[in-house]
Amino acid sequence: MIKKLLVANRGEIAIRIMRSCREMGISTVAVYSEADRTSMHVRYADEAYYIGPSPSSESYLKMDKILEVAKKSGADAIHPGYGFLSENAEFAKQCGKKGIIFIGPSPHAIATMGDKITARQTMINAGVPVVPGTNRKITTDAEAKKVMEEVGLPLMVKASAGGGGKGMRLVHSASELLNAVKAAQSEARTAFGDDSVYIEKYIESPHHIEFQVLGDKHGNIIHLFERECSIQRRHQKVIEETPSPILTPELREKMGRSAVEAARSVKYEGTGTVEFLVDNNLNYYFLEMNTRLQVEHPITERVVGVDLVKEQIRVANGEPLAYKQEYLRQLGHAIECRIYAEDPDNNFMPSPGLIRHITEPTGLGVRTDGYVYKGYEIPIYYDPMISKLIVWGRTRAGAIDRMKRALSEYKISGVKTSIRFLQNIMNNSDFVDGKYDTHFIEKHMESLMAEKQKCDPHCEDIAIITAFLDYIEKIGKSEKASPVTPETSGWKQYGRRNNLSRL
Amino acid sequence: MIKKLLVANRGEIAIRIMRSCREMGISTVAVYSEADRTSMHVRYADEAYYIGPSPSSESYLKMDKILEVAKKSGADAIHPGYGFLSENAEFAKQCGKKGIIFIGPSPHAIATMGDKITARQTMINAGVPVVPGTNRKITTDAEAKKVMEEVGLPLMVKASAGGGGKGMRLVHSASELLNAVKAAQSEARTAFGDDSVYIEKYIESPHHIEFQVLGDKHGNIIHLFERECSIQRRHQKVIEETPSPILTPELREKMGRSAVEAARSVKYEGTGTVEFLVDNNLNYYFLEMNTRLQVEHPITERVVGVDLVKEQIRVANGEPLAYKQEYLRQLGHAIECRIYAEDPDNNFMPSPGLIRHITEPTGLGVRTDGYVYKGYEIPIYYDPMISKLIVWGRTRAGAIDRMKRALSEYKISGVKTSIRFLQNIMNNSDFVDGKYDTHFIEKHMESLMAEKQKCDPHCEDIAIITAFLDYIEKIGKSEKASPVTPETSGWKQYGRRNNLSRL
Amino acid sequence: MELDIKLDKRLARVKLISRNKNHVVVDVDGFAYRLDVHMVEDHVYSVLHEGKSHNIEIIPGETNKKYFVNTIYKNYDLEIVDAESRYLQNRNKNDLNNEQNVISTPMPGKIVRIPVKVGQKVAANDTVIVISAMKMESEYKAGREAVIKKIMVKEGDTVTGHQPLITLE
Amino acid sequence: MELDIKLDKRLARVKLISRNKNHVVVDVDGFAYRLDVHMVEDHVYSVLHEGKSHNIEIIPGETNKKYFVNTIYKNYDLEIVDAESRYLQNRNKNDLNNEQNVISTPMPGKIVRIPVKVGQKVAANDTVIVISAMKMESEYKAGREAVIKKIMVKEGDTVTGHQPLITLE
Repeated sequence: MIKKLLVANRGEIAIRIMRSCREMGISTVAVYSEADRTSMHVRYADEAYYIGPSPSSESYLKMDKILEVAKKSGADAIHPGYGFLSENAEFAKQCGKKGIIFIGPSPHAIATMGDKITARQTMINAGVPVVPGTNRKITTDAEAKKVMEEVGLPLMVKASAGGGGKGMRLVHSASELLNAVKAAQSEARTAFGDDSVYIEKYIESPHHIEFQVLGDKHGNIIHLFERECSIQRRHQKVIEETPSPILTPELREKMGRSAVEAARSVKYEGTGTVEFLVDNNLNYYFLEMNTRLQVEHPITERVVGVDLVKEQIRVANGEPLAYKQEYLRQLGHAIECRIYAEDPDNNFMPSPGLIRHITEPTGLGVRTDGYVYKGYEIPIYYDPMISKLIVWGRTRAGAIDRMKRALSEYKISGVKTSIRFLQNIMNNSDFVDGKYDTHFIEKHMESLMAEKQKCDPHCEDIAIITAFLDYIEKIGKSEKASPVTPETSGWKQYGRRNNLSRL
Repeated sequence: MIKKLLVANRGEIAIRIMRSCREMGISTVAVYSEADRTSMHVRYADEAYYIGPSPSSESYLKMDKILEVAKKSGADAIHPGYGFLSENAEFAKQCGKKGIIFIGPSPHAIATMGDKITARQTMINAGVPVVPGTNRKITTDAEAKKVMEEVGLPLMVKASAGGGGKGMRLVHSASELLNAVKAAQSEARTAFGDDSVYIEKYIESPHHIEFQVLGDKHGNIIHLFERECSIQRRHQKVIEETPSPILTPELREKMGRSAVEAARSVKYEGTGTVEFLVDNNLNYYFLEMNTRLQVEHPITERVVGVDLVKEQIRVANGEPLAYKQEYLRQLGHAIECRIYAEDPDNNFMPSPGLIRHITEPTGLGVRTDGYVYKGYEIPIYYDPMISKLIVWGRTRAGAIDRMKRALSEYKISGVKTSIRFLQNIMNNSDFVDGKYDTHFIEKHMESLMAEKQKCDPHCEDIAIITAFLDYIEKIGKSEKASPVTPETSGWKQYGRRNNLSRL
Repeated sequence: MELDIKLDKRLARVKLISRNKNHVVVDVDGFAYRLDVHMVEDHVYSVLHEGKSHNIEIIPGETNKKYFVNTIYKNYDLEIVDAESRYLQNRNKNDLNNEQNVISTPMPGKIVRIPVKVGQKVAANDTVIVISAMKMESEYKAGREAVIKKIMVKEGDTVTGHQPLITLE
Repeated sequence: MELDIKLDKRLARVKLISRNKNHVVVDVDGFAYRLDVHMVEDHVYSVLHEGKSHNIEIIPGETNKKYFVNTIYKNYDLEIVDAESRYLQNRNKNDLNNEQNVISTPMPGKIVRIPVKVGQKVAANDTVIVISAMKMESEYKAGREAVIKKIMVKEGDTVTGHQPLITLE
């Protein structure tokens, strides 16, 4: 039984994991880099240890340092969260060697799914549909041409070790092929130290739909239905929802079975995600499997009613799954918006900085998973995600209404955020109708960037007046200028009160 | 169709109602007293109007003033929330006269249920079990004695117009009877201007279990299952949960049918609550019906999956109910803790004052419905409830674990709160076992007041050191005293940063 | 830097031994602590001690030297005791009886009733003032037989916490 | 009290007509507003205007006279324009070319690469510095043909927003 757990991560996911630990009576150990001493995960944990300078490569990616802290603090288990070491087979192996439970699947499952060519071949053997293409590394020009003839145009050249859109090339005409292969190989070599590339058919207008799976150490594997993740910008998910607006019950069942087969082919333990591409004719193809907890796992938690982190820990403790496939249901509809510190008006440039003020939405059907607080400075070294806003509604329309309400309550100042951009997506009629694919943002960019709601005739003037009053108060000219002089300066009562030494 | 709605209330319930309005695209009008200009409901609403001095009798209870604002602002409907005018039949009537929709049942339903003797008689006619006793006002000593002989001892003398524990007397022996009747009459006259009292059998070790009902204008009435509300202090609910730990499926169905009959007897429209007493042998008796939205409605919303405020508004719009009894289910378990500004160590004395700091829990399965913010001063004029903390878990044990986690994250300073007292209830073994009745708090008071968790050996010293450092920093002695002088004062970096005029 | 600090009823001797930015060594009653201390929010500190993560809130009290201190487990009243406060304390000893003669309220509220007049004789446990806050009325009683010396408020007044209301003689 | 205020590109003339505690009458470009104004949180105001409830956030900017203003619909840059700022503005007109010669970044980050040296000639659109923040690299380019005059930072440095990095000649 796990009694003490080290979270080898930071930000919202570290806190999300610690919350489930606290509910299970498991004590928590945080690790932190130089930039993260005042980060919320350090404050939330029972224990916290410094592991190195701010860049991830010198801290959150340092396996030996993290294992040393685990040993020193007496942690029985390590949860890697997502990103960082979460899909590193070597780290999983090292944990095993030191007698520390790695919360995740076996090193074999991680390695198999981490190499796309191997994963494709494994899926074909398991009877899971994959995108038409080759299952071998492309080594010669002749081979590339042969595959092109088989799969047809357009096609994708992809790095086997790839991820995050790197090492990918789209080929529209035969003449581009060889250059694309060379470019992808070169990029893959630089990015991943492995120049293996392969060729897949290019699926036009695809939907990105993934299935949550959960396996235990006793051979039981279930799926917890799908997440629709087609709202993306540059291969980064922006909004996810479940159920998918395009799935039929029959297709859901079929894809769910494929997802379970995919997981079974690597004897999957814990939570994982099988990503599919779905075309306009509702054909689906295995894309990849993420062998970790996914950023967007909360929407599944809400409609299926499970705590996925608790399930991970129970599986790691050797317990059999508490759920049977036939009893699981999707109840209602959930949507997640990722709130980023970025400036949509300035080409989505990241916007680190000091949080001046934050008010998070709450109330019926609203969950936020975040980590920043007033006075916190978002560091420049890590992911720009501030929080995830998750809402639930009995219907999809109800969930969209609630998301609009929640976004309108969300106030963050000091850094730029994507909140207004997300509001515009919620108001887009194609989104509201559930008619979108992965090209949605690109296609609607212009209207998504436009100002949607206007100040009423006076609201601009009122903003000017408020700043005017703030300024004359600041320079102390308010009383003199005013024909009616109040005993105390009224509108700053708040500030003054807070400065009193007397409570 | 309601387009603009005035909320004749304040605090958390005003905001909770406005949230549903915002999700439905209905604009909101707040009213506020002198003490409430900076209250959150004024900030949250689209419009806000002053209605009078701070005492409720001069503002939130002023029917004419509120109706005038409704007219002036063009509101089509008024939602009274709970308390204040919510169970005032005259106000409901006045709304009707002015052509404004009152969100609630008919004046007839309010009046019938507001008078306990009438309500008892109505229930008996409808076949709903009531506590044995008389259905008539006690006018003579002889009558009182006759009823005592019929129902036996102990018995309760109760004011017909009563509420909140006022005008009630418990009688153990025959010799106390006549004095008790006189005392109750006198108290009732003073409190309600009506000295009608009646006599009921006293139910020992009762459970307070209530059923949520919902009716429309087309004669459809359903119930949304029960709420267990036996954790009370001086007749005030402190913690509620659903499902009740003591109800069987059969009893639930039977009581649910009784609740629907009770509502049907007054042609009930909108949301209402039928309160029952349940004794140790699982006999149940009608206690009273609350003809309004209940404080603890969110636990029902969570396990049944409905938005009760939206349903109220839909019913008021004349729509038929969207739910059929046979399709409703309770999924999982929800608990609500009421967070009060009060000092449990000082006889639960109310603790109004300035909120210095507030951090609210969030994450999976946690909802807070509150209204205070950092810098807000809780006024002395109104209810001491700061917020409601609602959690959901797949099981009752899971919900308790989550409530403990959420309470541990809840930080409010500047005023005293009941948070630690609530934590002690969550750790009480009788509560954990679901073995409690309305005497729970009284019975366990000593252990609930005790300090449960201890500082580890060093934590007290660390608190001392932190204050020491804060003090020497404040008086500017830190640098001088320190052999290693830093360029900048490290631990106050936060404060300094926030004072910079440069962002 | 060395100070006496009163935490509830405990009196502790605290000494700063060294400091390097956020890393301090401080001795409390003979035990030396090495801590990593950061103020993370207004009045909120994150303190690491041998790996343990503590969150401590230091709320300013009525005077410069008084604090309310909140740890995760318990809330404390804390007071810095230096030469000045010792002097004041000694001086106040003589006024101690005086202090018992003042009736005040710990909470803000509104004066509902003052059933006594200046010069009136009251017995122990007689109600001298009734204050309401948040729909609840609290009665304040005389601690002993006494004569009402002064009444500083009147019915209907709003009062802050810890404000003197009535003095007895 | 009368001031010119610049809101994004608009220039408005604002005049305080009267004030009674939180009730003010203020004229903006000839239109008089009666408002009820309360600062409810740090930098956050609640403003009532003819019943409408506005929440306005006034965040201090780089100087005493600059603000970021957030309304529910839109964010603005706002600047108080008085005699002093007009003087500075006039003076700066001469320096305008200078300003275009300075390369700076709007966001904090870390210098990844500086592919140029002092004295080096660069063409328009040549990358002169690469800055990374939050796992994303941004390239800053020369706006015209120029010679690198000064490099104020070096690779590996952490920079704040709006800090001058390189000047061109």
